[in-house]
Amino acid sequence: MSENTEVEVGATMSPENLELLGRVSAALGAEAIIESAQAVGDLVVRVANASWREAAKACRGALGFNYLSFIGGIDWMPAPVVGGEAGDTSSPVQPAEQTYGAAGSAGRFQVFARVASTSVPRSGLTLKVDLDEESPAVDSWVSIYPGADWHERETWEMLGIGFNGHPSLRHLYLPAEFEGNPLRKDFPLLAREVKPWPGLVNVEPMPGEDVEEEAE
Amino acid sequence: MLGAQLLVAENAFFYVIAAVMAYGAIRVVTTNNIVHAALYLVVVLAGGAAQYLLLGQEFVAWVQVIVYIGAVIVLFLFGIMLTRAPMKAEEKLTNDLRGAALIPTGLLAAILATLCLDAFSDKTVDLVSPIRTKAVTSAIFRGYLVPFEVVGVLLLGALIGAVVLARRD
Amino acid sequence: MPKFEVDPAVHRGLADARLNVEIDNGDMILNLGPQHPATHGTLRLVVRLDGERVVASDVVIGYMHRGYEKLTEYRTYPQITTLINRIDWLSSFANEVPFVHAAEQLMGIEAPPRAEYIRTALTELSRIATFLLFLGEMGLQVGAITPAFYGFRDREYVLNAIESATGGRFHPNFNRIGGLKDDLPWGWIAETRESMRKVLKSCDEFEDLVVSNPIFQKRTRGIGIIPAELGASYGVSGSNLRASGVDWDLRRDGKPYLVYNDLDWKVWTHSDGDSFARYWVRLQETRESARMVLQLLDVMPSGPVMTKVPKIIKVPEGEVWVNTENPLGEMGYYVISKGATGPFRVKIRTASLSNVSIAPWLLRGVYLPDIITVLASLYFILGDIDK
Amino acid sequence: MRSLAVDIWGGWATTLGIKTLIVMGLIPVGALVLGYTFLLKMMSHMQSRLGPMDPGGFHGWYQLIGDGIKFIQKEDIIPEGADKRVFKMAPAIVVLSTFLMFVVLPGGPDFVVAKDLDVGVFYALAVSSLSVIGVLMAGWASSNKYALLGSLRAAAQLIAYELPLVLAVIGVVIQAGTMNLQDIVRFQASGEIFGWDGLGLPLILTQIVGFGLFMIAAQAELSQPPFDMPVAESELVAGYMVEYTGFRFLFFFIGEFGTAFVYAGLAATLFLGGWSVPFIDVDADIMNVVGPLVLFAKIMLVAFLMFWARFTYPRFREDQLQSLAWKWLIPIALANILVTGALKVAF
Repeated sequence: MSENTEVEVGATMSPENLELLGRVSAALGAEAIIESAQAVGDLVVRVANASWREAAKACRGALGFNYLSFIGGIDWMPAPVVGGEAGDTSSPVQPAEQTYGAAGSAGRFQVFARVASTSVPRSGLTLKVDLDEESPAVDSWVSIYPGADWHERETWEMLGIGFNGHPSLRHLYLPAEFEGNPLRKDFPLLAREVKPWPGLVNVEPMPGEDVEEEAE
Repeated sequence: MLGAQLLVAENAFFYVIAAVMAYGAIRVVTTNNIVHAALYLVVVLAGGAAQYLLLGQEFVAWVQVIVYIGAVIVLFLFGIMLTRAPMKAEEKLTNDLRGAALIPTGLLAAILATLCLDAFSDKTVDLVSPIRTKAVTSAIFRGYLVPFEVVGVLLLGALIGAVVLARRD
Repeated sequence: MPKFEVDPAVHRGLADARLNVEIDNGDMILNLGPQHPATHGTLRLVVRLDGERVVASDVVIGYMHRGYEKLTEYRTYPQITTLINRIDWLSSFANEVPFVHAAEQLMGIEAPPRAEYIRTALTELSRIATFLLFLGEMGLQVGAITPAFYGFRDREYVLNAIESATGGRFHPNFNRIGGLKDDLPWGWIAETRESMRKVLKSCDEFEDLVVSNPIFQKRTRGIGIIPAELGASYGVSGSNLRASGVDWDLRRDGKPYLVYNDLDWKVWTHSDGDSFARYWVRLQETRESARMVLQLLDVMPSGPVMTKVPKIIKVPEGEVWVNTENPLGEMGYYVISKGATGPFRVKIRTASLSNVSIAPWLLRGVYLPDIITVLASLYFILGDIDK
Repeated sequence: MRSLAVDIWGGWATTLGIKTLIVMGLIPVGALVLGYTFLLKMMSHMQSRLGPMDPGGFHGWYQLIGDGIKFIQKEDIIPEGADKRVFKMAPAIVVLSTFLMFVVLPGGPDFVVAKDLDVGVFYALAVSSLSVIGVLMAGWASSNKYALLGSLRAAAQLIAYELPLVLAVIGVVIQAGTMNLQDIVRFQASGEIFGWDGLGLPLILTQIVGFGLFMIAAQAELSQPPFDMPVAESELVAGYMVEYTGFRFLFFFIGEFGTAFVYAGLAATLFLGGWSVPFIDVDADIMNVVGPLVLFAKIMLVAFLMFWARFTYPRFREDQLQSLAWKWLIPIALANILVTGALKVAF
């Protein structure tokens, strides 16, 4: 994990997000923020794993983000190519190398969350945190945002990411006996592997199709 | 003539109902299922009401139905179900001393039978003209007004006592 | 980094309650669902009762989990709108909007104004359809049969309007990245205007029949109060949160989307936060939506309904979070694209999941019949929980 | 002197048998009429729909009969953990209670369904309480938590509302000076309103409070909305009936609507003048034909009120229902008795 304490300020970041970023680093301490970026108008802040719970406290307290929208996880591992044959467009073909989205990542797993304020219009912040690849885990937010309970259970069962301090980490959607973490990229979607999907072959004609073909 | 016919039929019914009551009473104490016991008690009480009817005591019979079957037994069942409702028979319900218990039971039965025979054996009931409600109410509100009121106050006391005991705070 | 450990046996006892009658220490464990009329589908609620009072409860979900987040990784963008139609199946059209917006924002295109107006009108129509069902259903849940029929009757007008515009009553799949599949049919505006008048009349009827009914008030007032701050930290959103006095509506307070800023409308709140407040707020919002649709019909601009898009849609690399005010609350998609024909990862934020997650807290100490009132007033759709 | 067997088969036993058959026929017919008129047709029209239209040709009159036949054909399912004997007996006891209530309903000067009892009112209310036992048995024997909760609710509710029901009637009994239903009808027919005897004196005029209490309590005794917690379909699914299918369920259905019919009949008899009708002499022979029809019309009127409330109101919660009974209905009923008694003594 790179301990890059220098906050990178994107040249394209809007004044509102710059202002918000300033408040975030003031509340959280600049050393806790690894990187930040703007994703289509929204501020994304990547915080250090050790500061994850502190980040929630700062959001709920000093920053006034009283509303928890969601907590989820990302597996950045390159998606397996389904179908196999060359030119098969039944499924989207993702890039083969491991790249990271806004604000980057140090490894395969990330947990991200979205908080907002119900009193300030157009407010909100996306937080990301890097996880250890061998035993991915991070502090739980349940004691700060009680709504984190179910979201963390879902992330735990879907991606195998642990949440330290969660009161009862058990399956939310899946049966109690279920083994594996379905949202990991290396968990195969058997239905798709067994039977190819017609996919892009049958694109439905759209209104103004002639125009499009001209455009191409 | 009609009276004689009715008498025969009534005697027959009396013994049939009495037999049913006796069976029910025995089953109340011998069954291992507490809800069944309460239901057998219903049989006994209903038999009692039927016997009152045979004696031409309509009012008392319906009081028996509304009070004992409609209220007391319902409260019994209600209480049993609210606290614990075992679906299966319980072994523990049968007491080991049931042999010994026969002696006081027999004694009690003998004493009661003797007393009743001694007190009522020379009384006859006029079956053709049943006792009307008016007679019952006159007896209660004229002849026995004071005992009736005393019983009422006593029950009120019991009611208040129950409330006091049951309140948690 | 500390190694994470969890004992899977913990807390499973409550969920494994057996079905046969056994009462210990005055406590009874009762299973509501997954096949129970009060749970609108396959929600399972395990409650520990003392008499009729709820001591503790646990919500068991997932009986209808379809794994949409996984499936989206194997679909192309146009295919995904078909899937997400089925998340909140009562307001399918409103589900499509944020996802299509997400793709459009990443691609840097915008739908033509007419398309945005039609999208707004259809979103509000699906909101009315959803709420009309709720207004009747809530009556049914507290024991009045008749409002349910009134709700279904008037919802039919709205569904007809949606059907005649999109061709689908429940799953229109009408949105396209860059616009809409078709323009409105001839005569639609006049018919919809008529339907909206019926909806407004129907709202008055619910006001008379349900809201002012003393028994209904007795059953719902003071029951299941969500404190505003707690509700927000649970992620409760939409009408449920507005009923707790939080003046927050993404149509007004979120990133601007559709054409809500061009309309004259009001955000309704109620200060009580109880089941009655939730009913009342939804009733007012139904009215407000009908008024909004009437306005939209008046100012509907002309022009194309589809912008120029390539035949095979590839969304540039990037991340976007789009959330909208759906009938049930905040619905959002966090779309991560790596430049392929399909998204790399879609995080679906559904309203009902967070709305129901507060239920165990709300249900402590209420009576058994209040469970039904509280669940009904939270108003969830199973598909929206089990995404 | 004839033998006992001849007495039984040739005399009162035959009469008893015939009367039993009549009552047993009346219960399903009453249930059928109410079920069809109100449950199927009136409710549908109130809810802007038509209800059954096809079976039988005319407005689906055959629907409910067909349903009954369907129920009889269905498999008789008894849950594995159930107490089989109690489970089977329960519906019979509920219907027995309805059956016994029918016995005293007078339909004309010489026409009482089975027996003109001296304490008719009291008898009817006494035997109506028998159905609670059946309900408790059904709930307990089903081995189902919903059923158990339903029957517990039913018991608590029926006990609580038995009292206002009886107390509501006492005003009528005081005014008429009799508990005999026939005499109550005659009292109303021969009464006069401030010296004008054109209409007789339907006791609803003086006992309007009692009538209201009786209707509310009867609604609760029938476990109909707004008092239908024992069978609340949105929380307890079907309460104590949840495990019953086929003809056993049919028994409960018949019991429910049959009892509604009897309660409507009792209300009509006690408060609306029963089978008597103004301008026809009470003891005219024609009344034995007109009387039942008049009574039926009045029953339908009262039943309309009952079912109107049933289809309109949401249901109370259990504790609200109890506080309604104990804090409001019973004190009002007692005050009503007091006022009636005082007026009776005064005039």
